[in-house]
Amino acid sequence: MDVLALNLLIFLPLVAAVLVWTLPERRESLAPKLALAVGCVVLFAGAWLWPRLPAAMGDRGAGALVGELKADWIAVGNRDGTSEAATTLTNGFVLRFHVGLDAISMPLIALTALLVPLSIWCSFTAIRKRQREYYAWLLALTTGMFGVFAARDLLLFYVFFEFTLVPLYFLIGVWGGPERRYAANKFFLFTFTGSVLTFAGILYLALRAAQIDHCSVIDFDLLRLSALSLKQLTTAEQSLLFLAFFAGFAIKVPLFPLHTWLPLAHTEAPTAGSVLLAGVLLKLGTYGFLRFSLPMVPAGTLEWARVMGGLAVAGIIYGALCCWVQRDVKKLVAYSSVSHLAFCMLGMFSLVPVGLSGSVLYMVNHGLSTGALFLVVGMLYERYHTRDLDALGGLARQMPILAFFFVLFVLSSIGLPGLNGFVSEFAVLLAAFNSEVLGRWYGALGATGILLGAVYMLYATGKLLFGPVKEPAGTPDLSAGLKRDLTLREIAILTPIAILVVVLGIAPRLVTDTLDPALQTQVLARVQEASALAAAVAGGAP
Amino acid sequence: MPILLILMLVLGAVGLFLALPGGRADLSRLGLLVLAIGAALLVAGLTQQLAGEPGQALFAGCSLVALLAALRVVTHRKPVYSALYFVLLVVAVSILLVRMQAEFVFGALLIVYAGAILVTYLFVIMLAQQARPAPYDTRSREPLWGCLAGFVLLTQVAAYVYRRPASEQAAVLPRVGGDAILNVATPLLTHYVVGLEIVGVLLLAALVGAIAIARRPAATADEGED
Amino acid sequence: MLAAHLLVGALLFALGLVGFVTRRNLIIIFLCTEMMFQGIILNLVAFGRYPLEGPPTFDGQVFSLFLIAVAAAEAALGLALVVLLYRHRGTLDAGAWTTLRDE
Amino acid sequence: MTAATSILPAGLYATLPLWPLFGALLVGLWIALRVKPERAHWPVVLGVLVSAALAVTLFFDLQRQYAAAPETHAGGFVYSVYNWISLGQPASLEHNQWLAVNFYFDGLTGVMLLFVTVVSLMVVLYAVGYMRDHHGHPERGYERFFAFLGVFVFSMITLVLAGNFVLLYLGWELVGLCSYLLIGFYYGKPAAAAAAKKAFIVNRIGDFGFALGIFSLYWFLRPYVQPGENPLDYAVVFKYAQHLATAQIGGMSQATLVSLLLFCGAIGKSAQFPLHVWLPDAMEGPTPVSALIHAATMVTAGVYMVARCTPIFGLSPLALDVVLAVGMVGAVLTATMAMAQYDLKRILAYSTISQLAFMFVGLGCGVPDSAVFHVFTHAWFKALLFLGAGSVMHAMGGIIDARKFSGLRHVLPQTYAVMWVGCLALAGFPLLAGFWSKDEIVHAAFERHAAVGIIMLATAGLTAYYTFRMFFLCFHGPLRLPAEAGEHPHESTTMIRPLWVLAGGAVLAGYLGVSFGGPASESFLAIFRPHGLIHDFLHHSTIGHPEHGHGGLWLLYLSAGVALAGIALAWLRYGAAPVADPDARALGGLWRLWHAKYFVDEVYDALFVRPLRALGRLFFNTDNYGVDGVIWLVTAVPRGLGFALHYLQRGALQAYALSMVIGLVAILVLWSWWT
Repeated sequence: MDVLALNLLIFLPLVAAVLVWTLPERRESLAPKLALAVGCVVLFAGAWLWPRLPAAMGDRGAGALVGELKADWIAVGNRDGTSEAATTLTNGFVLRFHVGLDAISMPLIALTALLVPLSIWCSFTAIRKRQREYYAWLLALTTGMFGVFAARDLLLFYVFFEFTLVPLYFLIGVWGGPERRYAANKFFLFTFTGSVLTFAGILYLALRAAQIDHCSVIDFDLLRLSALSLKQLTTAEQSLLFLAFFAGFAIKVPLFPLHTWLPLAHTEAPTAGSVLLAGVLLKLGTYGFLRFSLPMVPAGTLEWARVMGGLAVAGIIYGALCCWVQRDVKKLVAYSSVSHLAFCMLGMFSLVPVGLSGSVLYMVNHGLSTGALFLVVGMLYERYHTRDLDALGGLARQMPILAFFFVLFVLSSIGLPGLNGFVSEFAVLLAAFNSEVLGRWYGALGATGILLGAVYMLYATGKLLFGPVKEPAGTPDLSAGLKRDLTLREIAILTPIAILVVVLGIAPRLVTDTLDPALQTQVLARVQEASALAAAVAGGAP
Repeated sequence: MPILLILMLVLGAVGLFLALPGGRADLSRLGLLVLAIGAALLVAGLTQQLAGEPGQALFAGCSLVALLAALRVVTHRKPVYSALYFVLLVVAVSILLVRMQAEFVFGALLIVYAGAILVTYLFVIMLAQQARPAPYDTRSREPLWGCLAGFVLLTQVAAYVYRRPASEQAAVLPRVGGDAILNVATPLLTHYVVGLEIVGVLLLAALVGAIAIARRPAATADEGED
Repeated sequence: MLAAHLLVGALLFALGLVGFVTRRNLIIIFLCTEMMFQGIILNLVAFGRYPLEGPPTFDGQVFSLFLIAVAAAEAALGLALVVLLYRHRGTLDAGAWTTLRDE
Repeated sequence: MTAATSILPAGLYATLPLWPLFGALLVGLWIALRVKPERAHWPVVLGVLVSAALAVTLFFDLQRQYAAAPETHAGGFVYSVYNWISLGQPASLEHNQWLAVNFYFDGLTGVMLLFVTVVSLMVVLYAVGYMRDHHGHPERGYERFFAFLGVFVFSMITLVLAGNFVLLYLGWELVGLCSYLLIGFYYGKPAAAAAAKKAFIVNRIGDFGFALGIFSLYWFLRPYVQPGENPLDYAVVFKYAQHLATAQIGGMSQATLVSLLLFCGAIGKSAQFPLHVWLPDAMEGPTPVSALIHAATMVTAGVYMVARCTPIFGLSPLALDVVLAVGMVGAVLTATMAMAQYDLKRILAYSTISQLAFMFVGLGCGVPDSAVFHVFTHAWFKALLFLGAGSVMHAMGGIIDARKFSGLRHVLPQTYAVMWVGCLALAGFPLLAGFWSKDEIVHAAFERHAAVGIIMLATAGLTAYYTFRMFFLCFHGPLRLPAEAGEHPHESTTMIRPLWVLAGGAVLAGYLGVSFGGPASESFLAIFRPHGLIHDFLHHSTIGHPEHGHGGLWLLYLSAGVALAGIALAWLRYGAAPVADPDARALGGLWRLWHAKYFVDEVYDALFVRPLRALGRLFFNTDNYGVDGVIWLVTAVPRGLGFALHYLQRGALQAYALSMVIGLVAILVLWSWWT
């Protein structure tokens, strides 16, 4: 049943995408409804899988997988004639379709399962041209996102990782704002350039793994590659491999100074695209670091951790200050993503337990709060056709419900205690401050982010919601069946996120209880092993 | 021998370069002369290899005719003449085939090429006939590079062909017995029957395609263009 | 004698190639491709008649037949296209059709 | 706490913060269902009432226990609700370290809760009348206001009850949020929106230091914490705090570093110099908010926190000196600023800062119990003063500038009466609440150093002077009314009733901190002796037993004299409520400097706001031109190659064919050369 649910998550959207695409023209109005129905199924499947994880971990320990499925996809090489099993390849390479959820991927899967139906639903009034293609691309993107988080095979991960680019490219390039083509190209080229280097790294690692294990079959199994003997994979090699992974993942995160594609892509993308980009796709980068860089090349990670921490701190401050001078509120939220994801990286490279779990929590929380902010901004844009902070003002009087949600998500975003953002921010900063690798200066400088975050977010809130009422002439435009304030549909979109924002702020253990042991055994143990080894070498040398 | 061969190939290349349309008329004629001499010498040399085999003279004559006709096809400034020289070429080649006990192919080649295809060509040429020689017929494109590439290609092929010592080459083989048609038909209809069917489908597709293309009005043929 | 035939075939092929590259008239370009076919047919038959080992076979001739069929199909389609192009631009110059170039 | 002596179970006390929150949520539901706002205040009023009842019960409960066993109850007890955030120590979940949601009950909690809840209750009751127009109809946003008030009281109680530093931080930030929401209540007014933003951000500057303080605490104490102990709990921190005194970091003791960082938070929250700038601006909010947040409760959080952390601050003489210095500077600066203002609420705001500075001087002199005592008395009379000012404002149709009206005693008799009480208490008039607590601090200051004491005494005199300057300008002199006040300005009964309660507090609250009897020669007016019930009570907390100097009876008489002198001087200069300000003429440039608040706002704008924004603009431009420029340069290589190669793609069919042939030939040549 778990297997079925997981594969439903991955493949149902793809099938539905084809269906939606091929709808006859006179049935175009069916496309959004069909897509939403699929989104709901996805949500239910995700919700069904969620409680299975603690049960599975209770039975099988921290490394337990929910809905595991393993099958050869592409196997090239000579087969051993004596046995019929597929694994008896005597040489060559094998790419497996190997999926399964563990405690690290489960929160992100759940986040995706929540954001997908919401982003489909929010497009109902916003997208009025070429609806069939739009929803088809959106559903295809869904498949990619689930695939990435579920993949247990490095090459399969890479396939899905790259696959997500295509739908988003079209979503931005066709349904985006005035500069959509430039934005789409920039987005695609940036991310693609990085990921080919990552691909090279993956291939090298797999080849070396086969060499180290004296195994003539090259495979890309995640667990096997995360358990290579650190003595044989030299530090220099790991260092270079880390850079190869860095190229792909850091651009995706995006880590300062490779972030310049993000504000543009966010600004130009349609609302649903922005939501999924900020909510899920950026996490592919952080997830990649956590899943691959840390456990596979721990010595390389240790080598580069300070640099990463430095870049993260720079990103926090840089992104925040950039936010402060924006006039386009969507661009402001986009830059805030740069700052927030830098927090996430800071926590991760503190390499202490609380930092790692804070980092994963940060991924989820950022997905919720920033995704929701993009939703709200999109709703605003639908009515006023502008996002210029100087052209709008005093909207709290015009749209109190929207103001409520906006303020709530802003508060979550700036880490108000009691809401979800605080828990992760606190954990990340505490970890950076107490980390043996990074140390207190990283934590102290990173903590300026909580100050600057308040500055720019309240600057935007004040301009947008407070002061005398200011609306461009001829607005709000209610031609799409909207009301002056939020409609029931829009309230229903934002409410689940609002509830989660509060719930995760009060009870972060819903996520961390399963997460902590998994991070400890799958990620941190490797890093500790590497640092112990380095210490032994350093101790033995003189 | 190969050195001589290469010399003659050089001669041919230079001649061809001169003879291609675009240059001065006298140079062109000189080039044709050089080509003819080169071809004759080459064929003479080749014929010598066939010493002792029956039909030696036939090979020499037909090869020479085929080569000269081919030269004219490439170098002639009037498409009609090119087409007519091509007929000559096909005839010469088909006679060469007869020498190699390929009577059926000989017939097919003559009928299909010299008969059907070339007639179509002539129709098209007549359809697109210009009053005066068209500018694109009197100038050629990149003759130097073209000739150079062709020359190097030939040297490579020749070098490969002559890498085997002559002594190792197969001795004179006797004629194969049996019915000429049956000899070809048996593999065609047994071993290569799938290929045959595919070729049939291909011809059908070409037929349909040709009709579809020809029927299309010129105005909508390129609606995608700027 | 295989070599002699092969060389004649190669010469025909090479001449066709040079013609294809250098001549501008679309019809002549097509003729040159047909000429290359002639060279190939010659080669195929010669390989069948003078095999490197074993008795002579007729497989080469079978392939030549296929080749003739392909040439016929190609000529039919190609000439139809040439007619269409000529009708559109009133010229047979291959250089007149460069709309696929990089701007 | 043993079950036998407890009046109510601890679990019930732990619900203290929740009642106002429930009320607020109920009002939120009210808003969502679009019910008429007429009675929207009830849930919050009831919620705060329940909390207040619980707090009073708790106070007496604790007091009974301390009286029963004075020695055994040195500290407090903890009620743990649940484990909130994992600090993820290795191995299994059982050995995990947590940040828990736990509440800490001791004497300090009891005192704080007592006035927080009761004053809040009065303010909420007052707001029921205040937030209406002249016809008794609720203002726009009436229900929203009460929802925010409910959340505010919840946050403040959480702050006070918190059993660990992170929960304290939660309350700390939440009161900041509530002040943001409530100051910006009239969000249509640009000044209100700006003031709200300023309050939140200036608070966050302090919180930044506070957060770093928490991080350092965790950093320093982690090596000592045993398995099973949660590293940031008060109980655990204070247990191991002794280690901080000896360990050094960057040339100072760890205790000093932690104290200074934590003190940053206190400076921000209690609006001390140099982060005092937000409090006067915060008067843009509705007056009950000013009373609640910016006088009686929220700003006291800083004092509370420093008092709570006495075991850490006490280890570092340097930190205490800093606290003392900040307090002294703040007290003098803001007292002088208050002398040159006309806005009633602003004068009160500056006096709040000044009084808070007094408390910090007390903390810096090592007498946290006196400081907390002053917090306690100050809450009553400052709330009273603000609400009285609100009553004036309500009657004057929103006008609060003392130059626009005078002689109000004729139209607002009850307000006049309660304001008398409040002003006397603030001025330190003998036998009223402010007198007792302020005197204790001045006494401690004299113990510390004579100069400190003299400065504090002078500031107390200034306080009496500017308080009564304001009072006389308002209520005395000929009756003048602004146009906005309408024909018949009057006071609302709903609003006046809570004022009388607070006035009672302003008179009586001080007597919780004095004792009676004893030798007449050692007692003030032969009856009163400093230190009373509340001090004993506070000693049963993390404050412990601070050492107080003895004697100092002369000081009580002296400070009474100073207060009376200040009042008398004010009567002489302002008793007739002159239209032309005599001080402005007499003091000239100095007065203008005070009126302009020492130009602190302008200096900050030039020093921090503008450079940072310029930096932001620079970064953004770097992004657009610098970073993208570098990337443009990198991409120039493929672009140049592409440009060079695009000549091969001219669309000429035969050129393609030729290049194919050349390629084929090249491969052949290479291949034959290879073999």
